[in-house]
Amino acid sequence: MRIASRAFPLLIAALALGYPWLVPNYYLVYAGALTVMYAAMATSWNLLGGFTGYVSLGHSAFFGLGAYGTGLLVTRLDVPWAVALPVSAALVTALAAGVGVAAVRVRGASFVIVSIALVSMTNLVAQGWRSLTGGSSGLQVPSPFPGLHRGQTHMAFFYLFLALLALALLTWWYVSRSRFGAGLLAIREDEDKAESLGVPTAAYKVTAFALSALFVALAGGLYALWFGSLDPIFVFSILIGSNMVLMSLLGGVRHLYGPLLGALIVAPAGEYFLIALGETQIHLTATGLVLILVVLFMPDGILARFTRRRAGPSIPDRSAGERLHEVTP
Amino acid sequence: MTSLRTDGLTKAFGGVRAVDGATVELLDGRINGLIGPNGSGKTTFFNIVTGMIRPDAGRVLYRDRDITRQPPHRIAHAGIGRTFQLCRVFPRLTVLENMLVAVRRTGLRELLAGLRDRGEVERARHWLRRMGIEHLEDAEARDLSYGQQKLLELAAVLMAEPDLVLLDEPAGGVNPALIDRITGLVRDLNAEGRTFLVVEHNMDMVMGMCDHVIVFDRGAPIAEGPPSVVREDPRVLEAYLGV
Amino acid sequence: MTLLLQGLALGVLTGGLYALLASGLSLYFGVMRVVMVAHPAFLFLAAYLTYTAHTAFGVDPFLALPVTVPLFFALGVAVQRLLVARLAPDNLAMMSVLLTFGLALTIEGLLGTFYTGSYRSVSMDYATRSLTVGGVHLPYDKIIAFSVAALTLAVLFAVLVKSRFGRALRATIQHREAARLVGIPTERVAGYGFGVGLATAAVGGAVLALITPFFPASHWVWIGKLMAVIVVGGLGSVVGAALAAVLLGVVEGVVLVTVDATWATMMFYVFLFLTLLVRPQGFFGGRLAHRF
Amino acid sequence: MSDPVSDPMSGPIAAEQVLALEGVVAGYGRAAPVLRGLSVTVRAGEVVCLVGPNGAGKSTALKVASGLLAPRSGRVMLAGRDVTGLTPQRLLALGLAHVLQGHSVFREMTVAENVRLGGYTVRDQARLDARIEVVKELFPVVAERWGSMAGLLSGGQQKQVEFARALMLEPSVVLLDEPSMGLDPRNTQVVFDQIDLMRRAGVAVLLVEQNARRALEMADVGCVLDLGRVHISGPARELAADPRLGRLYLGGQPAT
Amino acid sequence: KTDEPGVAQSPGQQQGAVRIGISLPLTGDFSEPGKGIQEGYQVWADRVNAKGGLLGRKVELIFRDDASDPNRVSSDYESLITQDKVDLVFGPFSSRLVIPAAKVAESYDMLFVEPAGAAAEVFEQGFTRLFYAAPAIADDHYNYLADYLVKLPADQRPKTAAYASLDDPFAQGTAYGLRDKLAAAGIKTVVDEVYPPETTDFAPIAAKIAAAKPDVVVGGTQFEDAVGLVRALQELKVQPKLAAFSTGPTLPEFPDAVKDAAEHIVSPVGWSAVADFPGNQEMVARYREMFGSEPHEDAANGYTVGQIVEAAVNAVQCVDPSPTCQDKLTDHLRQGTFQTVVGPLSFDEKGRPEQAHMIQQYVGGKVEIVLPEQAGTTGLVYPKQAW
Ligand SMILES: Nc1ncnc2c1ncn2[C@@H]1O[C@H](COP(=O)(O)OP(=O)(O)OP(=O)(O)O)[C@@H](O)[C@H]1O
Ligand SMILES: Nc1ncnc2c1ncn2[C@@H]1O[C@H](COP(=O)(O)OP(=O)(O)OP(=O)(O)O)[C@@H](O)[C@H]1O
Ligand SMILES: CC(C)C[C@H](N)C(=O)O
Ligand SMILES: [Mg+2]
Ligand SMILES: [Mg+2]
Repeated sequence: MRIASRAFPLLIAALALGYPWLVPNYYLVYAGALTVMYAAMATSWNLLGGFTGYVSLGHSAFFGLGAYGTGLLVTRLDVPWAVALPVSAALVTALAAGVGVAAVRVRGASFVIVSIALVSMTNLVAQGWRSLTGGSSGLQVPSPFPGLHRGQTHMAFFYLFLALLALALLTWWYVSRSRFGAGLLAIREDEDKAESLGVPTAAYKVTAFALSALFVALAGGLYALWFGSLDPIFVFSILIGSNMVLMSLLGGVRHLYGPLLGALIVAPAGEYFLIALGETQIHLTATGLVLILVVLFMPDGILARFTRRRAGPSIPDRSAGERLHEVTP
Repeated sequence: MTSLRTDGLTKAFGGVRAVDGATVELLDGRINGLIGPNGSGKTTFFNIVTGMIRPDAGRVLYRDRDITRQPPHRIAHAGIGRTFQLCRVFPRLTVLENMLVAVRRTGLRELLAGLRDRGEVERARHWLRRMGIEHLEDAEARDLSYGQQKLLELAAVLMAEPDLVLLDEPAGGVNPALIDRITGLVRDLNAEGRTFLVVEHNMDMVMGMCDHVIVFDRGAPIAEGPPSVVREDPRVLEAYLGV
Repeated sequence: MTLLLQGLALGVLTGGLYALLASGLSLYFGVMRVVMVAHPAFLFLAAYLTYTAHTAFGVDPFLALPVTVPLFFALGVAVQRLLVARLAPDNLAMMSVLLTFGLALTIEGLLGTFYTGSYRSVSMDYATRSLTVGGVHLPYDKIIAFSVAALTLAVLFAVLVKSRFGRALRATIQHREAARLVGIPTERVAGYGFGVGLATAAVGGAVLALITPFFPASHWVWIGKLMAVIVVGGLGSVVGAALAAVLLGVVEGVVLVTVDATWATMMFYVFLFLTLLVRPQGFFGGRLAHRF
Repeated sequence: MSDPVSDPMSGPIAAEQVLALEGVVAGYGRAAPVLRGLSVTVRAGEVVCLVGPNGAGKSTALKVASGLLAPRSGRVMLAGRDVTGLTPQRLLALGLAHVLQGHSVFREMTVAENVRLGGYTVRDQARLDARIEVVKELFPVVAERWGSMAGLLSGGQQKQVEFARALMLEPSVVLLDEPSMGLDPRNTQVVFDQIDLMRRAGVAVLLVEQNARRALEMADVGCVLDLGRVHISGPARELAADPRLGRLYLGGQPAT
Repeated sequence: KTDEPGVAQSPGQQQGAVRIGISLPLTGDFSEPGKGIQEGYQVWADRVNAKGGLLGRKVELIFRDDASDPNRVSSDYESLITQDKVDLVFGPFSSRLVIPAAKVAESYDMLFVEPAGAAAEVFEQGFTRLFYAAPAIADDHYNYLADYLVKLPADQRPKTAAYASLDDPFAQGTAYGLRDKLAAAGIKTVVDEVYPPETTDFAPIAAKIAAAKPDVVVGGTQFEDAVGLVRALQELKVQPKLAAFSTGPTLPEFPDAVKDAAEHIVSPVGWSAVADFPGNQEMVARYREMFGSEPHEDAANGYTVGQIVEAAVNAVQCVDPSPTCQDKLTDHLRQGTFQTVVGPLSFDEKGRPEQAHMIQQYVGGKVEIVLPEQAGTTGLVYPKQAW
């Protein structure tokens, strides 16, 4: 059992590394890279959502900012892409920390609203600030690998996204076993109580928010370099943000591999519905119904089905009187 | 040495003056009781001391440091721990997790340290045993009975090893046999040098356990002293015991 | 100067519309603690039904209300009883977002399938005229929207704050066991609460149909704005939401005529963030902070 | 209002009418049962006091009695009829009231609304108003803070509002889960006086108290619950005097 | 990989149907026009197949829905080209989707003729295989109208103009094309508004226009906002001498949506049902037969794409995805002039069409072509009647 659980991730990792060489054509490499990108973003989302319970439908704001940041640095300032990417991600993270200070002041439902507002705002800015971003005409970013043909570019980005995913997973895992992570869980449960136990809730929340923005921004930056054309209404789209939430939730927000599993299911399933039912809008209904069913019947995600069920408190076999008697001197 | 001192603390909610010029001094190493009728401002006093409410006026000094407007977690780091009257635990964390969250965290190193440090787990189990809820270690806190949650909250606060412990009705809802044990526990910890401030309506407990009792009425102390003296004070009899 | 007045007047009227469209939301959010992302989708469902009633039977949008309002009420009860009620209460905020997001997609897909992606609109003659007072034009359609909004909100206020049902609803949400113990049929009450929320969507949809053309994906545009309204107003406060709606309507109108449309839309979010920084519980009342 | 049983305000009903739990097995979710064959009987005009360690199943027993929790097996009898599985709403109509443990005020409603909701099932405004006057007198804080948000009151004040809310009806069977918790001595006295008054009026009271010595002093029958079963039961005063019991369940030193 | 560039296409592909890959926004924001384009493609394929196909092979259209999302549009063309190994690709709808789509086609050396990427930006990306199959790019849509206004006698000529445009490359292109020409001729710009796509309330914009009392009102619009603007202008009693809006008025739902206010509104249009360009009447008839309704501009644009590619295939006698064949097709397109249902079309080196859009106007409740005069069904009514 133990060996199996150790070997399993290794097997998956090997499969992931070999994937681009195993598939017969570049389209599948492309689709794979897209899925890995989503997996990385969902895992990153889960750094905030899974630990603190703050549901952000607006993480696409960071995706878009990361993408535009990288794109603008590359096109407007001729910064090499390998520099532009981390610089832009760092800027977005700083911005996220700033926004976080205001955003995490509200809890639960209000935070969802704030996150939606965040996407709408960034979209308005990117669209309205035409002289900088190109507005609705979009921004065209040159390929970082002009020497490679399209298929090879997909390969390169597949591995870049894979590295990002690995980084996000590692971060999540690390946080989950640290006191920082425990503090975040406490925040999810009861902020005032956590604060009284010495958890600096505001700082923790902002840190989680910024950390989770960081990886999404990196994904956005890579996306800009890979995809090459950015359009505000599509990168700052609430649907991208909701995809992250859906994937995390489907897989299970309490598990390291939950969002990854979710991405592996949702991305191909989306393709499938579109191809099978694409002639009418009924595929939206299909997606919607699947979402509803997941929420109703697998609220803790797929992985929760395979792990320990919640057992009620155990009943002691001796009466309280007896136990008490024993420890009392 | 003084552990906690407040100078003229005042807090009004709308027209209600919940705490009204409360000046209190607690000496280090004592078990202090805080009693007073319902609504006399005891919980609000706790909330101000622990930074959860900002006073309208007055100062809070802990070991001669002004902590008046510090955020609650700073105050917790300074060594003040508290429980809540309406018992609060982390409902979807297990009992053991509840305990581990409470470990005092200060520096960055501590923060990034692993959670399930063997020593901490042992310590947590020790406290759970002393509260008689060790068999519930893996249960989620929301599945506990009211009294069990109350005990868990107390255990968690002690896990953080505070120097000054504020307890808001530790005996409420707790089985009397356990109350005796809690009393014993408080005494033991006090012998180790911890200071307590206990709000309680259970007079047997207060009078039997405390070295010093402060009586609140309408947001300020009206009497204080050793239990035997306070119990006979006519103002206390009238305002509190209702005789 | 007239321009400014004009902007102001239009802002007030539009604010009324926003208040109407947001009223259901403030009921779910504030009173029932459900994040109802699908409300705008239901608004447009109502708009489509109004459209069908109008084109197929030549019914005036407002005359369709006696049918659509009870229908939506029933729909709301069904949604609550069959879906929302099954969510775990300790994670309601997160789960309800996803559930209602799924609902919104479902509705959009169905609308797209039945009505195709084309734009639809209901235009009545009375909706193209305007009343002119001292050089300021007040379009009749907006006056109508405003009046309907005022009426609906008054009814909603009476139901929620003044009536026995309203008290029972709030009690149900605040402490379900205690509510059952004082004899409140909590399940039925919660269902009716949702029904009332959707009933406002029926009214809002009729007005919306009259005012603007729509297509199945139209609802996405409204989510952000309407939610900003209820946060600024203070979750759970019907009156607050109404005041905030008018305030934001005016700000939008004035900014539109003095600056531009991008800034006008941006104002919603600027106000939202200002509110959070200054008074997270909203400017006009709102819910008790959960402390201690 | 001709059927006295279905009128919650019709006051005490005949003396032979009792509440009885018979061999109740109950628990939460899929977990092992908490109550394992519990039987308790309360007669009209009698106070039965349940004591026991934390987690013994006292609150669970009350929830089964008031219909909040359906038992897995066993019966709940009220006034001679089997009411197992009826909703709290139906049981309330039959004259049964339950005051929960902990805090169960409607936090975001005013004290006034909270108290009025106590009489939710009563349509007769005049009668309600009369009751309101009574509870205001019993608990001055209810009158003083009539318009305040209940969630903002102090812990003990909230408890008073809850008790006041429960007193809005004049039920014939009352389940009280630690009514004195958080109350200062004066208010504790008021609550115990009220319980005594109810008993005199012929109401059957099932009381759970951790303030055990105090409660057993005034109760008629005491039951010690442990591990979901009645461990020992008997006349309340006898139980209180049993030294072994005292040490294990009632606390070391006797009341001073 | 089977799709490694340079790997010879299997000759077996030469048999069987000619497969054409198309991604369209069948859902989402652009679903309505997307559907229209699809119908145009279908009518064209139907006609070609009825006549024996392309180079004797049947034509098979493979549609994908991109849900109006540029991400999807890319993956669609990616999979159509590399997985389905289609012989040809046709373009999607909307400038916003054409650019990412063309990028993919370009990198696989596929010819990319598209029906709806009119914005100037489309042609500034350095695409070498892209052609826009309509008479003119967005900036030139109003050329005839501009000429007409500028040539009016001084006393009738408008003095001031107000512009309101949706923030969208195509919509803005149309409005600004006209604005620049009128401004150059001395017609003053008194209002110049841009509004984001989220805008739902047009009354304040109309108020701004009302305050400026312009002679001409120009809307760079799609549908929803065109209706919103017209209604708002009417309510605020703005009475210009000329009102022009792009896209909205050319859709069949428009007159119903604005009622009598449609009267005398002008709009650029690339195609007319009554024009007697070669094949136009045949298309109209075939469309009616297939879909049981009146054809519209989007369908015509789709059809035009088919006609152009068909002409090139017939001329160079090859139809397969190999770079050689795609090169030949592209070169041919660059050279010639093509007879289509929207008139003869030729392209410059960037793929821009070199002809002009017509101007339509609602006259007596009917759509009439009013400019250019030689194509017109009636004369332009100017000034327009009051709303
Ligand atoms: N947030 C608040 N808003 C308004 N009034 C408040 C608030 N918190 C407390 N009060 C009021 O302040 C007074 C003091 O309350 P506090 O909770 O401090 O009393 P307490 O001494 O702890 O009483 P108890 O013994 O009942 O717990 C009460 O009258 C209460 O209603
Ligand atoms: N909602 C719940 N879900 C699962 N288990 C529960 C739940 N509530 C209580 N339990 C368990 O049932 C047992 C009995 O709980 P109950 O609340 O009846 O105890 P109690 O006797 O009232 O204790 P206390 O004196 O602490 O109030 C406890 O072991 C508790 O852990
Ligand atoms: C003429 C239209 C079909 C052009 C299209 N609306 C675009 O965005 O370019
Ligand atoms: Mg208190
Ligand atoms: Mg209990």
